[in-house]
Amino acid sequence: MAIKKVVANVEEACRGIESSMTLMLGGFGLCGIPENCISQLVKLGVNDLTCISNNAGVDDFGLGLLLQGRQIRKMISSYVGENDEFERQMLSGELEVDLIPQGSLAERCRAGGAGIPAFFTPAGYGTEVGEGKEVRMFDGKPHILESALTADFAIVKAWKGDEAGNLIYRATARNFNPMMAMAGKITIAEVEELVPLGELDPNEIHTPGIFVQRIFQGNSYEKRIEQRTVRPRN
Amino acid sequence: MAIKKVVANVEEACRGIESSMTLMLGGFGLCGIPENCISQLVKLGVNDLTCISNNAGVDDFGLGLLLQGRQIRKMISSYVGENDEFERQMLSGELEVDLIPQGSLAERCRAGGAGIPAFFTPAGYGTEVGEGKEVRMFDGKPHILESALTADFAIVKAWKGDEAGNLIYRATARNFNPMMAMAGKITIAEVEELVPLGELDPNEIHTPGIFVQRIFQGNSYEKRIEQRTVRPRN
Amino acid sequence: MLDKNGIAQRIAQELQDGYYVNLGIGIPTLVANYIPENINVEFQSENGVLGMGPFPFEGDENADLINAGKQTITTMPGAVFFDSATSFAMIRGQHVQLTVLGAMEVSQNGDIANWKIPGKMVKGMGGAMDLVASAENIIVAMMHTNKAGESKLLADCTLPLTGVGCVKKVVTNLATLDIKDGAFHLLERAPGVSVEEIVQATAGKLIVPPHVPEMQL
Amino acid sequence: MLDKNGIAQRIAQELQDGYYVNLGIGIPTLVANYIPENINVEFQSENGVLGMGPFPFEGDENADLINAGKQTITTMPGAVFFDSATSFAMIRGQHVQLTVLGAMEVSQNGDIANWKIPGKMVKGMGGAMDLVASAENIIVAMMHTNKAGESKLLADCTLPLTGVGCVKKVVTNLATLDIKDGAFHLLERAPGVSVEEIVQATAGKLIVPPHVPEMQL
Repeated sequence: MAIKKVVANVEEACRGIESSMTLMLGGFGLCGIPENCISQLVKLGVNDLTCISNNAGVDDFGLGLLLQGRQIRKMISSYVGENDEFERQMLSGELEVDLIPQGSLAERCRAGGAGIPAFFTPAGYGTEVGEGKEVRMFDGKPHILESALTADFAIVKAWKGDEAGNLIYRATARNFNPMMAMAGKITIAEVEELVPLGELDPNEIHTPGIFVQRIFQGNSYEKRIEQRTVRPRN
Repeated sequence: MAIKKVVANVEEACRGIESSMTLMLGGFGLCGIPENCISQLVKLGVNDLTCISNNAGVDDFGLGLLLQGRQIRKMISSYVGENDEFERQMLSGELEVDLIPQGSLAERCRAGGAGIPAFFTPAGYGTEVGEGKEVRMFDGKPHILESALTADFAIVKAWKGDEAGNLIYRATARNFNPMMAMAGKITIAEVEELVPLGELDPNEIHTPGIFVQRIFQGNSYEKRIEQRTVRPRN
Repeated sequence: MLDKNGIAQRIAQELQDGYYVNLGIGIPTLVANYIPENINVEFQSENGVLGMGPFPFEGDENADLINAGKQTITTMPGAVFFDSATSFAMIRGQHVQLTVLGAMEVSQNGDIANWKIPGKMVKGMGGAMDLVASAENIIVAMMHTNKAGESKLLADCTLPLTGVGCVKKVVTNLATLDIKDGAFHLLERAPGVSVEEIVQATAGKLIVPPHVPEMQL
Repeated sequence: MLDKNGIAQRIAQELQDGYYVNLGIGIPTLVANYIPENINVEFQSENGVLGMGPFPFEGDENADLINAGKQTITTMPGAVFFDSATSFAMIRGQHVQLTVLGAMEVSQNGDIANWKIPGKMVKGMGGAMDLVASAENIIVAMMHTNKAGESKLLADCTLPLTGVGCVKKVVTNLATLDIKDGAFHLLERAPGVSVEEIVQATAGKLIVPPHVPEMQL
């Protein structure tokens, strides 16, 4: 029988998350973020967190909620600052920020999950991202050595998941979630729809359950849209 | 509109493949191998090939067919020798064989497609695979530096594909096909079922069409089973 | 002189049939409005989609379907979704044929600075460093001068770099220029712009051929 | 003395609830027949499947669904397919809790040789080098001596290595042994086997405690 990963609720899912830990959180902007777990982190009041996440949310949603409570000590991201509180904390030195090229961030998370401790990439060579990093030429082109990222907890959001922790994401809400799911010592998945074993086609799963330690059905998803761009009907 | 990759047939798909080229061929054992293209390579009579493939087929099927015609100069594989002709050519020195740990082979193909020229892995340290390779300690554990693999042509087999070259594999016939599809300068996909644009769910595609340059519907798939293991009914 | 749409329109002439294209935020996004007839190109957005279509009709927005600018979008038949590692595998592995980016500064050896102004709030490089480090074919879309009237085409960038020696072509409101052999090479004047104006607005080394045609839009 | 099935049965006692397990070809495959009641384990096959079930009924074979031994298989509810890179990401990334492998030789410092005999046909290492280099928990399943009656538990391996210092436990037809601090440590005797027989059959350094219990199967 499959190994079951279901926990009852977000409280149980987040058990063991403590101050000073390193967390990975999936999502791109506000798309595909683990809303339920972020709310629970606010409730738990853990602080001094290092958060690895492509972005940092907005003032009143996503990781912005943790920033409001000054729960984050360090952000490791590719693009931040869609919110004022972030800017204030960063400029005042309260918040440490490590900016990483987006592709290197994605690959470093994957590497962390895949047991690849380091790899060479051209991204960032000759810039401040490359400072202090080993440079090597391949095919006449300079590359820098980047190292793997892992986390005490990886927290991801999927569309559907089954009891074995197998996950399917929807559209571009996939983004960083699959790599982060691989890179957590403990990976928590919150899903919009939790289904019994055998309901997902084994051929259509994006994240195999082996990477997931806890799964629960989230609720009250707001799924806020950051830039609502539309064209008029006519 | 999507960029269309459809070619009429296997002849058109294999145009430009020449002697002395490096080819990647998907499949694990006889599962998920590009049967139509292999037949065409026999017909074309190209030789001195370097073939990157996890296995080398059996005497009368898969890459064994190319070995019969002595079309292969060098095999880069993780496990070979399910056929007598292979053994004869290898022991006589006609065939050069480069054996690579299976996980390193998969990752080196992916790296080739992903623009990662080299990465560290623990596999093969302290063995002849690690000889002459750079060793570095990470977390107290020795790793060796492995380099990316690419090919003049990558030839893969999928279950379904659409006109844009998007591919879906079936069950364990996926294996090496997705990484090799990424690593070909030109990637040829043969599929059991070629469907119009829009018929595949964008969420369920394993290989995005950007990695595929030519796609065609194959025919007369034999899909031979290497080890038929069954249990009796009742 | 071109406006932003004009710059986008000129860059769209560089599109070729079968190109996969990554468009940055700002002027580059407008390039999608000027795809030449009879060619097929596909737009890659680094957050994980190939085959982007137009914005959705009002009421059809899907929070799970956005582009790298976090705007709601739609997809075309043949579209595909993928994760961020696969997305940058496409970019780093040079499967994307053309990248169009904005810039704050470009130098005569092809360096680009477009992500950070020291002393100001830093928002991050997003995918820009991966894009410029890997793309074979990068076009910069920008104004020729900044708001203070200073040239953005320099001998050396003064701002922190995004990438080194990677930009091959620049389209501005004044001109189209190639970058090679450590200099800007003037290819075309924008409509109504004189060579003299371009020379005045270019701080880096500029090679001006005897005849400089006007852009055809 | 144990036969192959007995070795598999003893190794199955090492399975714990929630383990993902990779079983090599040969004796290790038999371990799947002895899963203790009341625990759930899942079998990973490195060709790209988690959640393998029993062999298919006659006539139900699917050429697209095989294990790493190229045998036709079935899947259980909750199974998942993936590509070879993802498969070895699971293995290299230590997401698989137990690996069971056959071996030609094991040394007292945990080296293993199981892929190549010089001068004979070399078939290749397949996934074995990745497995032994990465797994936290490797059990070797093998006969204590080779066909010539020579010990396979050695001071140093004589055959080309598959991995260095990675084996922590060995189960043979004669005994269960731990490997630590540069020696084999005798834990259990196979039914009917004396300590003296095990000492005789072990060429490497062997630590024998005062009392050596017999295996309970």
